[in-house]
This record gives sequence, C-alpha cells and structure tokens, in this order.
Amino acid sequence: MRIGVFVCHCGSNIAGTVDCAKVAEIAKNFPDVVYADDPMYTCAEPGQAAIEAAIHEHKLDGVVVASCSPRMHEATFRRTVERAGLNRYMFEMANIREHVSWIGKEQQANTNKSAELVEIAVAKLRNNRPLAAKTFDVTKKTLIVGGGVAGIQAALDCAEGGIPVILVERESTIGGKMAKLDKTFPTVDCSACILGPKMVDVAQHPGITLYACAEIEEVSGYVGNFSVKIRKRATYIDWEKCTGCGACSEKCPSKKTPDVFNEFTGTTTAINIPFPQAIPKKAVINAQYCRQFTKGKCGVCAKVCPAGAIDYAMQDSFVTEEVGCIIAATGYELMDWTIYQEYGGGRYPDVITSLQYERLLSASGPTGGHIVRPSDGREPQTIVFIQCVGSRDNSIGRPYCSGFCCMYTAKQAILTKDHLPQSRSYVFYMDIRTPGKMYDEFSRRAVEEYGVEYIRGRVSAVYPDGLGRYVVMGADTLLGEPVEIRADMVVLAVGIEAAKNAPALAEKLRISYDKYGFFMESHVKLKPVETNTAGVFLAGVCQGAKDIPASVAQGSAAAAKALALFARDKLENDPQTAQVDARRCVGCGKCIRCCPFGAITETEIRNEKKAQVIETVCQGCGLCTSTCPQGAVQLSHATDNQILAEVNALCR
Amino acid sequence: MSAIRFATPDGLPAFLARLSENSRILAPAVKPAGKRSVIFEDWHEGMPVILEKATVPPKDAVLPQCETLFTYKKSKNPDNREDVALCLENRAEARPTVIFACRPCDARGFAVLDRPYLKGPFADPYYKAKRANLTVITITCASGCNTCFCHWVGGGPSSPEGSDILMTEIDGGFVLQSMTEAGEKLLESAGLDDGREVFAKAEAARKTAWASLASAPAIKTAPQCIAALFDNEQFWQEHTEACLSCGACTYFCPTCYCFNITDEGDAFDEKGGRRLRSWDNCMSSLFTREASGHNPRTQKALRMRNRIAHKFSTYPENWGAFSCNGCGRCISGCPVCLDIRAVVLNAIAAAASEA
Amino acid sequence: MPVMKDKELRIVGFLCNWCSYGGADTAGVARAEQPTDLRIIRVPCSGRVDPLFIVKALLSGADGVLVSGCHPRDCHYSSGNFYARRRLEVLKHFLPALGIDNARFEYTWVSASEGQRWQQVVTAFTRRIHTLGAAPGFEDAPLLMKTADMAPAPLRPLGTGKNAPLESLKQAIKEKLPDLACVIGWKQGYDDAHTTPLFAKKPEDVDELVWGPLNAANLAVYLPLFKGKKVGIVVKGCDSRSVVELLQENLVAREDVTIFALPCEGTLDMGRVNEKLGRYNVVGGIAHGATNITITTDGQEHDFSMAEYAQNKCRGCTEPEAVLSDVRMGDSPLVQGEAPVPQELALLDAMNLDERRSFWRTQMERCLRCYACRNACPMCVCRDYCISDSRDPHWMTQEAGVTQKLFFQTIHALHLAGRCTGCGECQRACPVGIPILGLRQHIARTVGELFDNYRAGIDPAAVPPLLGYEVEERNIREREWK
Amino acid sequence: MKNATDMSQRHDSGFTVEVGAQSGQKLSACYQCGNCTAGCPASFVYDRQVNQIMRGVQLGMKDEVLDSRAIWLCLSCSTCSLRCPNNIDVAAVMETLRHMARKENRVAVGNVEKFWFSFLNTVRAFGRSWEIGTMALYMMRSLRLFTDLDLAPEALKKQKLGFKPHVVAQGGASSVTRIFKRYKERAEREGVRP
Amino acid sequence: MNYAYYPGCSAKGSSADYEKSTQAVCAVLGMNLVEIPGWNCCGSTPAHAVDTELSAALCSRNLDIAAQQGVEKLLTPCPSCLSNLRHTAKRMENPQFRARVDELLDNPAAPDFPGVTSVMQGMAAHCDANGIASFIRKDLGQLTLAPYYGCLMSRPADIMDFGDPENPTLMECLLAACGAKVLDFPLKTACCGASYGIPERTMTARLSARILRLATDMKADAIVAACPLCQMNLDLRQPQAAKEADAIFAMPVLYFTQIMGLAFGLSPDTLGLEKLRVSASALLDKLEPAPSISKTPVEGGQSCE
Repeated sequence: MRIGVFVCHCGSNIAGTVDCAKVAEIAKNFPDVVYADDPMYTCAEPGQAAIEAAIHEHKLDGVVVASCSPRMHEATFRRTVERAGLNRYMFEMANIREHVSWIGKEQQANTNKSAELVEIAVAKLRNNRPLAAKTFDVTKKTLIVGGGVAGIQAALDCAEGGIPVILVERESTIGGKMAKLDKTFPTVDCSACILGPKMVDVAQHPGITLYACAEIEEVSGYVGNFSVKIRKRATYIDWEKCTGCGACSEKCPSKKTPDVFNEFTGTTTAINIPFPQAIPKKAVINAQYCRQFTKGKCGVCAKVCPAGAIDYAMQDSFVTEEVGCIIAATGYELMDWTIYQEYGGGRYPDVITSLQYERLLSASGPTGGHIVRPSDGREPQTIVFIQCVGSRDNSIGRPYCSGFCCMYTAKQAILTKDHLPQSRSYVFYMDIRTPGKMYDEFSRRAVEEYGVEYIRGRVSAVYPDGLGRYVVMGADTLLGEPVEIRADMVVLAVGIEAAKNAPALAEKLRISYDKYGFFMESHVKLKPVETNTAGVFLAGVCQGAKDIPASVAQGSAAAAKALALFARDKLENDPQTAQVDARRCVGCGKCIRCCPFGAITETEIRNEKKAQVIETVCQGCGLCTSTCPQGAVQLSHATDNQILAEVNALCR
Repeated sequence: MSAIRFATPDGLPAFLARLSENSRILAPAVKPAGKRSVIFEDWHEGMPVILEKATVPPKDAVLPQCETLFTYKKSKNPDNREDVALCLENRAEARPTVIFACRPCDARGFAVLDRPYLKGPFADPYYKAKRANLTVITITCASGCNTCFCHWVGGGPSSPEGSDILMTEIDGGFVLQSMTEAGEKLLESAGLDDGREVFAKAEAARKTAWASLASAPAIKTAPQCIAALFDNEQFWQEHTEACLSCGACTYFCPTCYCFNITDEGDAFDEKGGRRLRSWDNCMSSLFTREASGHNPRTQKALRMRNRIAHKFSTYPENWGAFSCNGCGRCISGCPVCLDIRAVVLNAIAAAASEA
Repeated sequence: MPVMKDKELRIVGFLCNWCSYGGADTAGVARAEQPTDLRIIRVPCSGRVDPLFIVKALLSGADGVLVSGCHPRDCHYSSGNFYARRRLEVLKHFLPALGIDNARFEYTWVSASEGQRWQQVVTAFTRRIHTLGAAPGFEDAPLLMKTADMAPAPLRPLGTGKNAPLESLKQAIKEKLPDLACVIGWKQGYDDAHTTPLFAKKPEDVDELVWGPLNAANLAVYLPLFKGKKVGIVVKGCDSRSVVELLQENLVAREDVTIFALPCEGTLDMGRVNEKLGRYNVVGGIAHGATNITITTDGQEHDFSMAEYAQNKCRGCTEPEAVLSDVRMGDSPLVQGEAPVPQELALLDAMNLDERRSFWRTQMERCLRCYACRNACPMCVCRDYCISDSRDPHWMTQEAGVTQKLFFQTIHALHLAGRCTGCGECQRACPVGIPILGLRQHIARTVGELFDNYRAGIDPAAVPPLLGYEVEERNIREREWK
Repeated sequence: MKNATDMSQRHDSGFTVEVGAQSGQKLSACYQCGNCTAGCPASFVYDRQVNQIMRGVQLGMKDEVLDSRAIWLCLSCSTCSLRCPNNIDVAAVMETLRHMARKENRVAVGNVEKFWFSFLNTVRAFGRSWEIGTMALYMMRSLRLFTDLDLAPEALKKQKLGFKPHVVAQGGASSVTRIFKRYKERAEREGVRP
Repeated sequence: MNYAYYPGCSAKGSSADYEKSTQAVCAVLGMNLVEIPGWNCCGSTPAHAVDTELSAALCSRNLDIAAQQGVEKLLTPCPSCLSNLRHTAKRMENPQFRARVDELLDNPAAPDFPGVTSVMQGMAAHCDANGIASFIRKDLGQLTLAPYYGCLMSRPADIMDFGDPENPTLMECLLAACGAKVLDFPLKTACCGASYGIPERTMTARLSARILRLATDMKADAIVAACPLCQMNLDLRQPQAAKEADAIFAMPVLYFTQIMGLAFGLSPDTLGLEKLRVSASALLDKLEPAPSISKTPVEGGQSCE
C-alpha cells in the first residue's frame, strides 16, 4: 500500500501538548507510509485540499488523519478521500485530541502516545478493503406511537405530505394530556376547541389508520423496512359495529368505576366513552369493574346495545404493519407525588394535582366546571398552589425542571379568580420560568391583574388543622420568615416523568433513554428529533419536558424528517456489515441465535446449511463475528484481522 | 575398525557430562502426568539418565517443530521514504548435537529423512547443517513390543542404520559400538573403558532380541498393491472411518518430514519478519487446500491413502526403501487405536483379491 | 495526575463506538486529565470484543486490558453488551486458571455523556495496573512440574459392565440397522486390551460390538461427519451429553440419530493401564471380573481394579446412564453424593498465579501442536476451519513457543465455555499427556457458578448460556470504580 | 444607613470550605428554596433563618453566621435535613457551626450553653444525668433562679424528680469522669475551647 | 426471652412511669428486659451539641459494655438515647474518628458494636399484632388517640431505620392492635421543643402548644408519646403551653406502654399513671372490659414491622 499520514495541529488544540511534526516524522517510518505531513487545520478547506493533492501526487491508496475524534470528522474526511478517488473506507483516524492532547499536559508522553495511535491506525488501514454500499427499497409509510398533540400533529403532517400513517394509541381515545386540559396558556383559549378539530382530522383523513387501545409489541427491521407487531387490547366491544351512541353506559349498573380520564376526580361506568369528543368515539369495558367479569353475570350492555357490538369473549389481537420509519410520541405522566408524606401522601382529599384541578375547572369535568372541594363539595376560599412538587428535587432523584408548570399554575390561578372572584390564591414558587412568547407577560398578569399572591419559597408541610382546613407551612425567603396559610384546598404542580413503559418501548425501538426514561435524541442541539437508530424520530415530551407549542413544533419536525427520508425511492446501507465465508461456516447457527436484528438467515449451499447475512438488515455490531468460533463471519471494517493488527501493533 | 567401549550404569552420567562439554545432548526425559510421556530434552548434569523408548522420536534435532529459516527487515531511506531497503538474516543454526539413547527405529528415521533432504537434486541447507553436526547414540532393543514392527520394514532391534553408535545393555552395563567414523571419534575421546571383552555378550543380547520377535509377514509387494488400490476409494474409506484427522501420527512419526512455510511479523518491526518452517500434517484438510479454496483431498480417506501410500508405495518407488520404520508410535499413540499394520496387510490382501 | 510517576505500562482499551468512545471524547472535551498509558481501540460494540482479543493482548505483552461499552439496556445494538457481559465475565473468571491476574482485565459501562466517569475509570484502572506492575510472561516462568492427586471415591460402584445386556442390545441394533447408514460402537482394537471404533453396517458387523471399561473413546465425535445421514450410536452416559450438546447446536438433527444406551460402570484410564503393562509382545487374554479386569501379557497377569484404574472423570460422574436415548437397556445405577472437584481442576486450584504460569510453561513446552485434543473433542465443530491454523483470521502463528501453545488451549477452552461436557477426550487424546482438561473444567465450573448451575449437554432445548443473556444477571455484578 | 455589602471584601472562602469539610455537606447544592426555614420549628425565635444561615455559609460570611443566635436555638430535630430537596444534611451544618462557634468562644445564647454544661457536669460527676442537680447548677450559672419554679410543686408532688443522683455502679462513674478529663485535657492541648 | 436493655437516665428520674409501664408491658409480652451493667448517660443533646467525639465516647462506653456481654441487640425506650447510640455506632465506622474517640476511653472500644433498637420496635419484632391482641383484657374501643413520636424517633431516616421518616406508623399499629381508635395525627413527628424548656421556655411552650392544639381540635382523648422529654414537655409543661397559646388544655399525655398496659388490664398503679400531671382518669372511665378474650385476628397485618 501507499499510505499518507496527516497529523493535525488543530491550531494549538493538539500542537499545544503534542509535537505534531515529530509524530509525522515518526509516522514516515511506519510500514507502507510514503507520505506524512502536519497541517495546521486538516478539516479546513485548505487542509482537505492538501489531502486530495497528496493522494494524487503520491499515488496514495490509503489515508490516516490524526486529529480529533472520528465521531467528529470521520464522515468529513471520508468524503475528502472519496473526492480524490479513493474508497471512503480506505481511511482511518487517530484521535489525538480528545484522547491525547486534551487530557494530558506532558508533551513527551503525548507525542509518544500520538505516534502509537497513528501506528495502530496504519496497522488497521493496511488490512482495510474498499467497501460499497447496497441500495434497498423503502416502505413509504410512517408509524407513530402515541396520539397526544405531538403525535397528532406528526400524523397530520405526514398524511398531508402523502405518506400513509399508522397511529398507535394506548388509551381508547387520542388527545393525550391536552384533551384533559380546560384552557391553555397564554391565550386562555379552550383546549378542546383547538385540539378537537385536529382529532377529527385524524379520524377522517384517509391516509391515517388509527389503532386505539393498542400498544407496540415487537419491532424488527431497520430504517426503510421496519416490521411492527401491534397488540390490540381487548375492548370487549366490536368497534366495527359500535356507533358511539352511549346507550350502554347509560344503563351500566357498575357506576363506581374510577374515572381515569377525569384523573380519578369522579367515577364513571364500567362501560364508557371517556369524553364526548373522544376519537375514536367507541365504548370500552373496564373488565376490572364490569359485573359480567367480576361477578360472572350482568350482560345489561349487551342487551341494550342497538348495534350488537358487545363481545365479552374478546381477546387481545395482533396486527403487523410494515413501515419505513417510526415516530415515538409517547408523552409523559405525572410522577407519583404521594411519596411526599409531608403533603399527606395522598391521604388528604383536598390536596390534589394540577391535572385533577384542570378537570375540576373543565366544563366537561365531573363538577361541570365548578371548583369545589372533593372532601365536602364546598367552594374553596383560600387556594394554595405549590410548584415544583417532584421537580427540581434531588432528594427523590428528579433534578430536572418540568418546564411548563410555572405557566399552567399562573393560568390556573387566573381561572380560579374567574370562577371564584372572592377567593384568594397563593402560589409558592422557587423561580418563575416563563421563557416563551407572551409567557412572562401572562404570569405577571396573574399577579398584577388577578391579585394572586406569589410567595417565594417551598412548602415544608401541609396538614389538616382538625377544623376542616389545611395548614400550609411555608417560607417566604424574600421576607426571610416562615409563613403559614390556612387553606381550603391545595393544588400541587406535580412534576412530570416519562411514560411508564417508555424504557420498554425504547428497548424495542433500540434507542437510548436517559436515567429518567426520556428518549435520547441524536444530538442535544443539532439533532433533537433524530435518534441514534436510523429511521426512528422523536416528538413531544417523550424526549424531554416541553409545552404544547413546542410539542406541536416537534411533531411537525418529526414529520418533516419522515418526509425527507421518503423523498428518496431507495436507501443506501452502511457497508460495514458482516460477511460469511461459506467455506468456513459449519451451519451451526450460533450467529443466527445471537444477532439482535435477525439479519442472519440459514441458507443451503450444495446441500449444506450455511449462514447468510442480509446486508441491508445488518447493523454492523459484530456480535456474530465474536460468536462464530471458526471466524466464518467477519464484520467488514472491523474484521478479526483488522482488530488483531491493532492489538499486534500495540503489544509485542 | 569400530571402537567398542563399556560403561556401567553409574558411568553413563559422567559419559554424558563429558559429551555435553562440546555438544548439546538430547536424551529421553520422563514427564510424569496422568498419562506419562517420555520426551527428548536437553540433558545437563544432574538429570537422570533414562533409557526408555521415547513417546516422541528425536526428529526435532534435524527438523524442528518450528524453525526460523531467516529473518527479514525493511528500512526506509530517510531521504526518500519510498526507497525501502530489505535486509535478510540467515538463521540456519547448527550446534554439535548428540542424540543419546534413541532406538534403532528412531535412528533409521534419520536415514529416511536424509534421502529427500540431502540426496535429491537439492540438499536442504538447514537440514544439512543440523545433520552434519549430529551424532546418534542408539540403544538396541532387548525385545519386541506389541505395536512395533521394525522387522517388517527392514529394520530390527539392533539395526545400525542411521546410528553412529550402537549401545547394548548387558549384565552390569552397556556396550557401546561405533558404527561410523563420527561415532568412533566420539567413543575414542569419551573416556570409557574398553568393551571388546564383553562385546560377545552384547552380540548375544542382540540375537536374543531378534529371536523374541514374532515372524514378520511378507510385505514386499506392498508398493505395487497399494498403488493398485489407488482408485479403490471404498477400501480407503473403510480403513479411515475411525480416523479423527488429528494427524498426531505424523507428528510423532520419525520419518514424516512434510513442512509448511509461513511468514510472521512485520518487516518494519524491530524484530523483523520471520520466515518459519513448521511441521505439517498430511492428515489435515489444510495440507492440500489451495489458495483458491480448492482442495484435491477433502476426504480423510484420501488423506489416509496418501499417508499410507507415501510410506509404503511412493517413497519406496523413489528411494528404494519403505519410509516407515515400524516404530509403532502411530499405533500406540492414536487416540482411536488405528493400526497401520492392518491397513498394509489388508491392502495386500485386497489387491490380491482384486487381481 | 497527568502521567503515573513510574514508566508507562501497556494498557489496551476496547471501547464501543456509541457510548464509551463517546464518553472518552466527552472526557476530552471537558479536559478531564487522565494517565497516558491507555491506548484505545475503537470497536462497534462491546459485543464485538471477542474475549480472545483480550487474551491475545495479555499474552502478547499488554499489562492491562479494559473493555467498556454502553450501560446494560442502552446498547446501540440493543443486546450486544448483554452478550459481552456474560462472555467477559466468564473470561474474568477464567484468566486466573492460566496464571494471569484477572485484575489486569476489567470491563465496565460508560455512556457517551459520562466523561467524568470515564476519567475515573481510566485513572482507577491505570493506578491498579501500576500497582500490579508489568505483567509477567510465560516463556521465562521458572519450571514447575506437578501432577494431580488420586481421584476421590466414585459416586457409584464402578465395574466392568460384564453383566450388561450386550446381546439384547446387539439384537436391538440389528433390528434398527436396515434404516441406518451405520451404527457407531466399539470393537476390539489391535489387541485384546484396546478397543477401536466400530462402524457397523451389516448385521455381522454388529456381532463385533464390545461393551466394557475399554470403551473409553467418546464416539459422539463422529456424528457431525454423518450430517444428513441417519446413523445409530452406542453411548455411555458421558457420551450422551455430547450428543445432546450437538443436538442443541444444530450440528446433528434429532431425527437423524438413534441413540443406543447401556448404563456405564466406568472406563479405564488407558494411559495408566498402558504404563503398568509396559513393553510387551502379545496379549494372552483378558478376563472381566465384576470390579476388575485381568490382562495377561507375555504370560504375565496384570490386575486392574476399576476402583484404582478408572478414568478420573468416571469417579465424579453423575450421569452413568444416557441423558437422552432411543433404546435403553440395563438397570439404572445409583449415584450418591455430589460431584467432587475434578482432580485436574483441584490441581490448578491448589496453585497460586505464579505457580500456574510455571506449571503451564512446564506442561506446554512438550506440546507438539498436533491438535489431537481438538480433533478428539466432540464439540470442536470447526474441524477443517479452526482459527488456530488459518491466516484469515490470523490469530496464531506456527511458532512453537509456550504462549502460542497456551493460547491455543485458551481458544479451545473459551470456545467450549458452556458447551464442554467434561468428557475428557482432549486430555485422553493428548499423546504427551498434558493435563489440559483442567482448563475446560475451570471454565465449566465458572459457567455453572454464573448461570444457575448450568451444565452442558443435559437439555437439548436449553439456550447455551453464552448464546443468551438476562437483562438483570443474577450472578454478575458490576464492579465499582473507587 | 447601611452600606451595601461588598461581596469581594466579605467572602471568606476558607470558612465555606471548612464548614463543608467538617459537616461533610455539599453546600453549593443549596439553591435557596427555603424548605428548611419553612419546616423549622424554631424559626420563629431565630435572628437569621436557616436558609439565610446557609446563604451566609455559601458566601463565607463567617461573623454573621457564627455570631447568630439561630445556631444555638436549633433543636437538632433534623426536619430541615429531611425536607431539603438537595439532600443537604442541614442539621449537620447547624451543628458544625455550633461547634465552630463554641471553639472560638462565640456563644450568642449563653444560657443554652450553660444549660448544656449544667447537664454534662452532673453526668461527669455521677456518670448519669441528674435533673435536680442540672437545674441547680443551671440556676446558679444563668442567675435565673426562678427557672421553672412554677413546675416545681407539681414535679415534686408527683416525685418526678429524684433528690439523690443515680450513681453508676462498678466504678462506672469514675470511668465517665475520666472520659471528661481526657476530653478536657486534649482540648487544651489542641488549643480549643472544651 | 431476655433482652439486653439500656433504660437511659430519665427512666431513673423524670420518666419513672415510662420505665415502670415498659417493664410491666414487656413482662406481659414475655420480654424480660435485662439492664446492661454499669451503663452511663449517653450525653443526650448537650454532649453532641458540644462535641461529637465526647458524645461518641459516652455512647461507646455503653456499646462497649454491651459488646463485652456478647449482646447482639440492645433495646432502649428513649429516642434520644437511641439516636445518640446509633449515631455513634455509625460514626465509629470511620477509623480516624474511632481513633479519636478511643483516646478518650479507658480502653479502646470493641471493634463491633451490637445493634441498638427501640423498645417499640423490639416489641413488634417479638410479637405480631395478633400476639398483642391475645393479651387484651380491656376494650379501648372508646378511646381516640393521637400517636406522637417526636422528632428523633424516625430521623434521620438512614440512621434510625424507623419506617417513613415523615410518617412512621409502628405506634399506630400497636395501638390499633390494642383496640384503640388511632388518629392520623399530622404532627406526629413535629418537634415539641426538646430540652429548651429550661433555657428558652417560650419556644418550647409554643411548639408544645401547637401539638396540644391540634390534638384537641382533632378530639383526641389523649396524646400517646414514646419519648420521655416529649411527654414531659406536653404533660408537665402543659400549663406553660396553655399560657403561651392563651388556651386551656386538658390533654392527657401517656406513654404508649401505659396505653398498652391499660389494654392488657394492668392497674394504673402498675403503670405509674399517678405521675401524670394531666390526669388520665377520664380515659380510665372510658375503658370497658373486653367482651371476651379476643382471639380474633386483627385485620390488616400479622406483623407491625
């Protein structure tokens, strides 16, 4: 081979602690190295041009760049060598910045280490082979997990862009958390009025297939060709027949079923449609409370259903969809605030969550929009809002800010004043975080126009005073004093957490999640919608706390990513895939067993069973290579011989 | 006129010590284990003198398990990195070596090796150097053994072929008789007592040994018979079914001399590249696998045919003697007790019936 | 602490591209100072790190090897690190069997965001390696010859199987023979005192079948050669485990193999039998007692009691009867007690790391690299394509040094992890009697300890431990970096 | 009128580090939510609230902190530590400050310390505490002769208080005395206030 | 069954009734409390407020005695003693700290100390709720009780290991097992003012008043305490609290052992009820003989642990 080595100064980033010229000089003695140089900025336009020129001038057939991390510029330099006519895989990088110059100050040790890293790279490069990508067909269809506002937006945008959409929703209706809200900040317009039409669009759009009461069971495949098995939970209603007339829930005798949609602020019937605007507007039986299931007899709904849609024998069913990309929009849940024993741990009926309060405010809620105390149905006069319950609290492992609580608390305090003009509202806060258009103005209105008392400090404890009210023990740190309020009702701005089975879904999608269960984007700033798994995108709070406008924006962004992906008819694979040497293969199938992607199948060559890699499915992990005892499967670009060359260069 | 000397058992260590002043001594050493083995090892003072037949023959002395033929280094011209100089360093090394207490069959092995390595159109310089520096002291066998068959193939318990000195145990000691000039020279300076008086006892012992052997079947026709069976795959398959293809038989055969050549290391490395010659094994599929992947002998039966034919047919055709010398190690050491004698006899019988 | 005070040592790191390499980058971006000894090799996934790379590095002069991947559950390839965790943990346990301090090898999980953790890991590991100092080699270890002690009492009475219903078995084989290409068994070898495999194709061949303590060879080794053909095989209990393992690994189809089984009363250690028989011309006869056999050579009688001359493995045997069979005859023997530590393993256990290096150097010097151990192993299914003699991949050289030889034994042992049934054919086949079975026993014990007492070759439907994983491993704990 | 605090002058970072080291707490984790103050049962008698003390420590305002009454009136009930969202053991910080103040002989609420010593003196003498003895000593020390006089009749009537101290048997009392003696000697040797 | 026992100084003085009732109730339960010989004061709050090492030396001496006796588990009724002993055991795990403490002691302390636990937890471990119910001789069904642990019993959580530090429920479990109605008393772990009754009377009075006020408003028949100091503040100092709060309290404050004793049919005298400042006679009037010796299992748990 004829190898050229370029040892980058990176200004003073590398040259500050590494003698780059000396590294280049040492590199000249490495086998097959015919050219070495130490440019100032290799990645800059002149640096790249110099590589191209050297390839031509010195007839190089392999290039090593010693500079920053390959995670930074490998793609850049691969394009560079390709421009000069080399295969992009005839290139290796030595990371002498992040792994050398930035982590140590001793020049001699750093120079020596850099030279060795170049030596490893040369050793590997001498074993490299040109690789070529394969093209494959794309299934132009998007699957969206979660029908909250982010998922709805993504679905509508994709469908409008001409891409068929499969929308999978865990609950019996789409709408997510937003459907439970009364009004939305900062405009205080009705949540149902702005979300409702979008939900109807989803139902009516011919390009959107909606599976409600459904969850992702299995995901296989890869970008362009995912195969997703969906579990449709038994609803005990044949939705093909159900007209959503509601006759069943009118007659249902099990009226003490907890009302999930209303956040348990009231009860409902065992068979019900969660709310009038539900999409799909279909009934579901809660088998835990339905007498037909608990007692074995009842059957009232089956008798009254005019469509004959009731099917007590229904089982979960499965459907498999082939799609080209997946958008995860699984949203959030409120954390279990009852771990706060100092707020009663859920034992005090008038200490409620903000989302429950939202249902009390809502005209379609259990109280018809009247604010009353759950304990005795009386109108509260003094209401205390406590912010950051379960947010920014290291002691329970939730150091993050939930993002939108400051705004909705201001909104709820304003609405409270609208509903109960005589009432007094207090908001305990640590910081007011309102970085949005018209946001801070909105929260100021709560103080200036609605007379909400903002008290800067946390609440240490809430307890009943024995006389029907609650003692709220707080501090006003601006005043420098502890304060106490006798309240009729306490509303907790409970922090958010990722949806309960988000980690399980992440594992199925092969994407990462942070330690709180929020999905990891590819790059915090520059790739906030992509994940590390090609073809899987994120939208909404599943990626991190955000409010409705941001969720909608990210839904659209995810849809744009899907549309961009499908703008091409064929995709190219990464040629760093496993290859089977059929002669070496004994057909034991160990690689097939281990492959996380099902990318290896069994084939027959001259009556002998052999393994075969489906190159477009292979993701290049190399597990098969380390599994195969006879070394018959080799991962291109990380073959045994390539890694052995590196080991040998280091250890002798 | 050969030199004849006598040594008492107690005198042997001193004898060896004296030899070791100028030479490397390879003598049998016992390796205790669940399965005990006897290996030729560098002998030095203080080690016991073992006279048992070794598990592995002393072939290694002239044909090492792996030897570095030469090393090669590349260096770049500092002024022009494309100008690369190659430097070879020959590693043919030959220290004066004495093999002590091998058996006549082992010694005959050297005679078998000598033909292709020295007597063909090209002499192998590495082998030649080692062989020229080798002196072989052979202890004659006192009896036959269940797996030995040296007398079938032209040898015997006191066959002198390949030996420089024959050593025979008699009451109270050993008679050492030089068979070559080198042997004579060695014995003359060995500081041993004269043995001419007791030489008759040695001759008697050798005769007794001969007499103890069961009579050998006639296998003179083996070369033709085996050649005749070349295309009889069924014959070879039947006789190879139990074979594991391990080739252990070839590794402790005193006459197997096939080798493989590989290059290791990097020419630019400090240690340089090494050209290695190592034992190869015709019972392995790898032996005949071509670079293209094609293999003319994929079946172990064909490989077995090759091994048997080489020993009893093709080698005799080329060199006029069997290349098997009947040491029987391939029988006693085979993990599944394959018997080369049976194959040869069956081949003669099968050829007869075919004819 | 930029550089350790003493001279740099050779530390090799294998880092997965997605998490740990990124974590090391993050540490660099944060200018987190680290010792300079480590050299990082980037691999796609920790699952790509064949444990053999680590052994190769350690045998070739590395003083420490560090593997780092994504945290469990966070693997970019979803499960690569789960497999890695099992394999690397097995290696971690295995290294001391060779005499290598396993503190020289560590694996851990560092995510791309954990720059600080990476700094901590590198610093702690480098400090650890400096505390251990440069790794000692094998080639210059002082010689140390040791042999295993006598085996303990067997778990069942050993015998010669003289009362086994051999004739009924022959009859049963003859009945099935028309449907089979052949039935593999044993017949008399070159003399009465040795047996050799029998490949019975005709009814009269079946009459040659013998049963008894001379049937040491494990015939399961031949089964893969008949792949696709219907064959019968006569098995001892231990052999049946090899058959089960072959079935489990798809190397033999269940419908293609008919298993004939008799209860085994033990087999002789032919190495010691031959040693006692010494040099002889002819076998005059062999007589089977209930618990001993008498071999007459050149007119002299030699008595071999099974209690004394049985193979070591027979004493600890808990499966004298086939674990899987189609035709089974004879009475079930009673096995009492727990299997003791096998002798070869006990021998290793009794040595410290320095002694083990010396031991292996001493033993390995006489290895001929004939690979009879490999070819006799029923689980060595690579056969003609063993990586020990290939150039691509090029794991080994032809050099005759101790490290090359020991590296081959490591390849064999690691490839057998979770698959070795302890049949001992490797050691039995070794023409120069190297006690290599100890390495396989060591790894089998580790597999049992880590994976719920898993034993290879018991259940054809089991998932071999190293081809599976648990998200939460019960017996593998991540070690802390403190 | 008070001038603005000159932060650059005020900041005694050594003090901050010392408090952190002695208490074992990460003081920079405090983000001034005020939960400690909100939960503190004694806050109403404090001159500076707990969160202000924490702030003072963060800023290195040694004099303000060590001269505060609050650190003497802290009840050691640990409510602050329990409620702190940042896992700071605030009670440990308060105790550390008390120790530091004592060692520098800055005792803002003398009576508290006098009471402690009265209590400990009876322990030193008898190995166990003796309530009447404690009270007597305290009244003498604090010159508050009427302390709890209102309770005396009831307490005496109910025989709540023993007129005789409980002395530890088996030489235990002298063993305890020796503990105090060694403690005092060591403190003097190390130059701190015992 | 014998249990090693550390009574604490107040048992020998101001809380003799706690001691008396503890001994009596434990005797009924089959727990024989054996004082470790030659124990000394743990130093209480003053010792650790003055110096941690001094406090640890005083506690270590006691733990050492117990260790020398071969004790595995040491019981103490007093939360303050418990807290000091447990803190010391934890701190002594630090070798440097231990060395400093050893300097103060006659002999270096034993390397391993026995575990220390409260009498209340000891009872729960000894006897499950059904077991306790089997000793009931009086029906407490008419009593509404406010359980009060004080601040030390459950805090800090990692040292004290007493359930949820905000909401311990062990006492509720015991009292319910005895048949009483138990309030969910929100101030159960609030501070009563501790020993500041002497140097800072108003503080303690106000804190105690808060607790008494809530118990009164919640219509408790009595507050049930587990700490000698708390009981003294709430009972003996009740007039001071009332004065401070400008209220009138008549809230009996009993030890939980006294309540248990009443349920077990022990005489007021045996339980030292005469030592209460606020008379418990109203309580005694509400007791009725148990309808039958209750053998019915108590709902909701076999064990209070």
